[in-house]
Amino acid sequence: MGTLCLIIVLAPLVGALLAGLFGRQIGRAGAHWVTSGAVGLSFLLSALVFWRIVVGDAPTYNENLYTWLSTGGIDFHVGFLVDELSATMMVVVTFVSWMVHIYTIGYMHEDPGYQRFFSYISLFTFSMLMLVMSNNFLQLFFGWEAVGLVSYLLIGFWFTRDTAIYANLKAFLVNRVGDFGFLLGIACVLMYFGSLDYQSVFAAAPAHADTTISIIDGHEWSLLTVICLLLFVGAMGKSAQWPLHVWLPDSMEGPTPISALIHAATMVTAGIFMVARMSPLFEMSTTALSVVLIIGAITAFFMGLLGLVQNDIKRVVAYSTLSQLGYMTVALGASAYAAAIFHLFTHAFFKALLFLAAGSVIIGMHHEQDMRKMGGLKRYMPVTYWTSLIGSLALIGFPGFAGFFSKDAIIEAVHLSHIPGSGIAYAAVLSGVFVTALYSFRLVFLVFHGEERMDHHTKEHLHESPKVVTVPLIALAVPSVLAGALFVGAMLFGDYFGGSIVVSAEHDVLGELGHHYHGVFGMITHGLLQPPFWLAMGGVFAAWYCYMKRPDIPRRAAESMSLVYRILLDKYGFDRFNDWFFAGGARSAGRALWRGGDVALIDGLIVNGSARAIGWWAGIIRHVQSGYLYHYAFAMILGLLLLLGLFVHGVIA
Amino acid sequence: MLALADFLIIGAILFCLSVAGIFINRKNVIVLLMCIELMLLSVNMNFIAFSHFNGDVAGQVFVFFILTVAAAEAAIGLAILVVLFRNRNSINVEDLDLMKG
Amino acid sequence: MFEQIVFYCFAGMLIFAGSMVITVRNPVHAALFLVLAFFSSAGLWLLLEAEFLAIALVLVYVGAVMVLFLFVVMMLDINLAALREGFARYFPVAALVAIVMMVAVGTVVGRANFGLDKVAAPTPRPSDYGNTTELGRALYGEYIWPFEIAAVVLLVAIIAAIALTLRTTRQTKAPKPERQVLVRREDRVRLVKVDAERQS
Amino acid sequence: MSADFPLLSLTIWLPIIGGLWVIFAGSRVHDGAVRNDALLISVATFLVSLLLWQGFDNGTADMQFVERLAWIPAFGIEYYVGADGIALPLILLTTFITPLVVLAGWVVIKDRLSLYMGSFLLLEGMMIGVFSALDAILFYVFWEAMLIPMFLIIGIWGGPRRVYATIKFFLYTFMGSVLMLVALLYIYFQGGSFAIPAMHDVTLTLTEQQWIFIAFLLAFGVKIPMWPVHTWLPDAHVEAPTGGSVVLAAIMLKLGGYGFLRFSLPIAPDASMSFDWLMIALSLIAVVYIGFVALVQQDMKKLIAYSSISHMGFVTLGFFIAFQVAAGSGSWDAAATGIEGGMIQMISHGFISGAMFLCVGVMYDRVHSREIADYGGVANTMPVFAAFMMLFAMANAGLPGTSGFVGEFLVILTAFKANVWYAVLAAMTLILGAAYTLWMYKRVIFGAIGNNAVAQLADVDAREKLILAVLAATVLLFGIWPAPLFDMMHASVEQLVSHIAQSKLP
Repeated sequence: MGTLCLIIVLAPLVGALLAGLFGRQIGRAGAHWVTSGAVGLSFLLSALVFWRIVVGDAPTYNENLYTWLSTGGIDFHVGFLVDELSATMMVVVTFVSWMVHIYTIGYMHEDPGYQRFFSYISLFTFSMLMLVMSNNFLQLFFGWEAVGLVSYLLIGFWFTRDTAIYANLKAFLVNRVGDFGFLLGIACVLMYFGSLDYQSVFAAAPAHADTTISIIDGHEWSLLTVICLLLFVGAMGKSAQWPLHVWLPDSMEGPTPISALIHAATMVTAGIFMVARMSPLFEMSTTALSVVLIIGAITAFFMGLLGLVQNDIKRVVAYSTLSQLGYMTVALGASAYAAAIFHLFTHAFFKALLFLAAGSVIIGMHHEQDMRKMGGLKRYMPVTYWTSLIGSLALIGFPGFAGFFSKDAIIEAVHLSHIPGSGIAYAAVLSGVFVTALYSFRLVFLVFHGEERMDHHTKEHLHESPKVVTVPLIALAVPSVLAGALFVGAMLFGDYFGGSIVVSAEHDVLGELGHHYHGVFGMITHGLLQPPFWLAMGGVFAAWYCYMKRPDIPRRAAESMSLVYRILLDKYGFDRFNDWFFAGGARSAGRALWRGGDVALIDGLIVNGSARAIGWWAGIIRHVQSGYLYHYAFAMILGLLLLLGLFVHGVIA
Repeated sequence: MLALADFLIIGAILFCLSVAGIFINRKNVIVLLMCIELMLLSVNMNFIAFSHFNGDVAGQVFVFFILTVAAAEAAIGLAILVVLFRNRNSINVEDLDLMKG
Repeated sequence: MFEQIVFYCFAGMLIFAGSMVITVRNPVHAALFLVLAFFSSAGLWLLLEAEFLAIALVLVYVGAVMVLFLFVVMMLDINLAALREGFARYFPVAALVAIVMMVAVGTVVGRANFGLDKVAAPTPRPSDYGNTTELGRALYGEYIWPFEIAAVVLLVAIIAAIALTLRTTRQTKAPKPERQVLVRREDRVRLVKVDAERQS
Repeated sequence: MSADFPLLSLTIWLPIIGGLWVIFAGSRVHDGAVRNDALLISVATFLVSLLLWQGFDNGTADMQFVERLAWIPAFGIEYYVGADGIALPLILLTTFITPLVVLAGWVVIKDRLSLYMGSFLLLEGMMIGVFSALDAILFYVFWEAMLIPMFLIIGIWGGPRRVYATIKFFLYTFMGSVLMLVALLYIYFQGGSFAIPAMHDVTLTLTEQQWIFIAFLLAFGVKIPMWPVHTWLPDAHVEAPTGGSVVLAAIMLKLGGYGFLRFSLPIAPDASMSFDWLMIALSLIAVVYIGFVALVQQDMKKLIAYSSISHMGFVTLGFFIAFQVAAGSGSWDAAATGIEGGMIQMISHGFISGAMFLCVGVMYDRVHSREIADYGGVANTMPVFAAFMMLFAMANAGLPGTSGFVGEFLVILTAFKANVWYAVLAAMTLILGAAYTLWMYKRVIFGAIGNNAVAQLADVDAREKLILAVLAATVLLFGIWPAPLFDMMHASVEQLVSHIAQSKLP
């Protein structure tokens, strides 16, 4: 098992190094064969591992392969922990990444940086696998930052475009803010648990249930809440939760395949995976869970709203990802970790599908991304149309599709959970369904239906994307439909995750949900009666009505509620605020400290100042040397008088 | 009877006179040199007085050396004066401020 | 009693001469008054039985140094007006300084500390006592080393004075003996072979 | 190698004699020969130092390769050298960096090449001397002598304001170290011998220790540089030639850190404990304050100089949280992690900042400007160089997998044990470090081609590629496999920590 894991992890790395360092030598074809082959191999092996662990319930594999460092009684390892949770994630990551590798062959075939791109995406796969399969916090952090680095490289892939290099710097810094909290969390774990290995930390967790830590002296906070919140800050950074979500929409600057790979399927789910992995810790503090719940709810609902006003096809899908991540976080908050992972699992497929479909539309439209210049593509790109329709249906949770099972499970789990804040979360999640349906079908109608608004030239050349693009679309469409039905029983209610996810008794909403789960069809029929279904249908109808029947409604709505519209357009002013306060603030603080502190105070006043002072004094003393003889004589006599006075004083006194 | 104090007072008066002399004529270097000679004379006076009253000839030996040194000093002082005059053709102290700081 | 008179007479002359030296206008007069001061102090020294030094003072100082002064004063034609004009302005300050110093030294050196009671008059010398012999014995006995140094000091002073004031007139060509000694026969003598010519 | 072969003295004196030989022989032979000789000597020194490492026994903490000869018997001053786990890594860093610096100045230095190469070799020898000196006066002599070659390097081959910069550099360091001499003498009179190991055991009252600590603080604080006395570094770096900058950043800043470990902590442990709040405050200021200042620099070298100050802030932080960590967690081995983190940070910063300066040097050799505004889109014309610079920029921002991360990670972990807020402030470097490095990287490397100067840029040639590749390999190697460094210094740090633990008050 150990060597298997090593091959799974190292294959993409080798592929990346080969493509990256020897790109020119092995040529374009060589590059994509090596990398896709490597990732394909690692997908097959992870499928094998998945089969052994989940189906054949082999024991979870937890092995330290290499001691990175041992200092001060603590030794840091590199090791693998393969259990149901990481096996599932391994399969998801490698499968989606493989699809993207194949898709990129078509999408990037005329791009000069071809080999470089392939090396980046397989490097990404390597980092993601390191993150997912790690058995200690250090390697998790290593994978965490490596994934951040690769997303930085990929977003800024077309580094000649100013918006791209602005977006990748922004992405990296926001991720770094998340890692700032994450590292403090790790330091706290190391301090109180004395080791960074999951096994020992999770085992010792109950013992620390009520130990407290006083960060601000005088206030005692429960240790585990502090640790969980700090770790969740990391997750917020990586999975673009509410305050740290600003980087995800901008990351659409990168090529579409990576938007699909990174910003839909894998990287952003790292945060969700981490919280699920840390379930033993999160279960110990309800305050942390309620914070997760509320942050998830805010992200889910408010980011969904933003999706309504976007005109760039990729931005709409990006905001939908944000909102779906909010859903997963809400699931985590309601400690329905299995539901979160299940939604992550299904979401990876249909969101990657939607992104790649958008990519295929963009190729067809010769890199035109504005939906207002599209329309009626149904006739020209049938495969893309049908696959994106399936994706959208799965996204809004149309019964029978993958999304339905995972999203409904989350909604009902939140409904049942009574962690503080679950009421608000339930409301947000419910209204979110309507918003999701509205924006996803707005996209479908604007792009594929209605009158053709593109200019004459593009209409001539409009044709279905090449096979190498459509095959992955279809390949992803299949799981978008079936994955839900196949896995809902086992993952949600069965003992699929076994020991990897720990849920304490009073939070076990999925357990309650499981009582009245009887089979896939039962869930579908049950779902038909529940509010989420009707909300979804309402959303679809609203989208149809506004964008097909009466296209003037959106315009009039925008004018009447202009304030709301402008706020939404401005993305709640987050970007402007960040630029002004953080970036501008840091720059002006730096300038003040530098000009005031270094240049004026230390250099000017003390260093050069003292030099000037000495010069000034010397100027004064210079006048004593007047050159006149009698001045000198006079000075001598004064000295004589002084000494005489002292002497006489001595004698008399 | 003459006491040692009388001679010391004489020496002191001479010394004060020569100091006043230095003060008074700022301009004339020669008078300045003379005042220095006067000062040395007052010092010798004290030496001789002490040597006489303490019956120790060392004082006188010292005066002897002071005389030689004073002579040498006067000689060089005047030589400098002469050279100075030759270059500056004036020995007014006001003009001799070449060594100004 | 006689000593008192002689002492006061010489002391008066000495102080008068001293004050005149610093106040008189003409430097020549100042030099002459200085000579007077030396004579009166020589008198006082004789009173203190320092005959050799008194005479040495007169010979060395008056004879050599004052002559040098007068010689220099007369040689350099100094316009007296300029040198005197500062006199009145600084007189009060000078007087003040002198008085302050006199008071300071006077309090220390007065009769209280050095009067007859404190410092007894010396026992009179035996008749065959010669100040010069005793001084000579001291000079060439214990103080031989400083004596040699004094000699060197004088030598240096002489050389310095000459070096400073020596002026070689450039126009005249003075023979340089050291060069003449070094000349060799070959530099000066050259044998030239000349062919005999028939008288035309 | 027989035991009594003076290996350490060979490492010290080979470059010094070599340097002198290059200077004197250099004027007669043509430049090519000078370059080859200099490279030969520096590589030979590196090989000798590898012998040192190979012969070094990681187990014991006491001094190895000890040589002791009477030098000035009157005062008991000896030529006493030796190396332990703390000194050896720094010696290896010195001998590793110098050949690269010699290579870096290969083409660009035209005038007086022999003096240039010679002064670098002299500098190397003296720095190794400082690291291995075990006699206080020998240490002081090497410490001061080292300034002279650096003074020449900045003064002769520097930029336009080089005279101001080099005088400021010299006076700053000199002023600090004069007080150190006073302290050393005081300890000599108290303890009776100049040998540093003996000095460690001299019992001193608290006030004495505090005065000695302040003297050492001034000398080493200027060198590190710590916050208030750091303004000489940006000027020195901006004006120094590429090679000078690399050596200054890679090795000379470590002398201050080494000084703290060799002198301040062992000789005055109680004073260090009583002043640790001051040191922690200064280090945290250095990390955060200088982080912000680095953000707004327009000159690349100044930016990297400020970033070195910020990274060196971690070194002092790592050293001086030892007391509070021990007090907090009750065990001294957590404190050892802090000190080892500081040590690793010093060594990795040597590689990273050296590499960053080399990168700026590569660009400076082509465009002759250090202003960020004069560049833009260098990646288009110099892709290989951009890749190297990306790796070093990421290492500078402390990316795991590179050596930059190891030091900062350990120090932050230990700082958390001392006090949460120390860790919070120290962790700010994650954001600030990434901000200023990557913002500079964006403006210089990314984007469309800025101006025609950038358009004509030629990519790195074989020589530059060799230097950068070697440094990249080291940065990655110590990021992935830092164990050998730790094993080397582990025993010595343990011994140092146990030494600090006992108070020395009489």
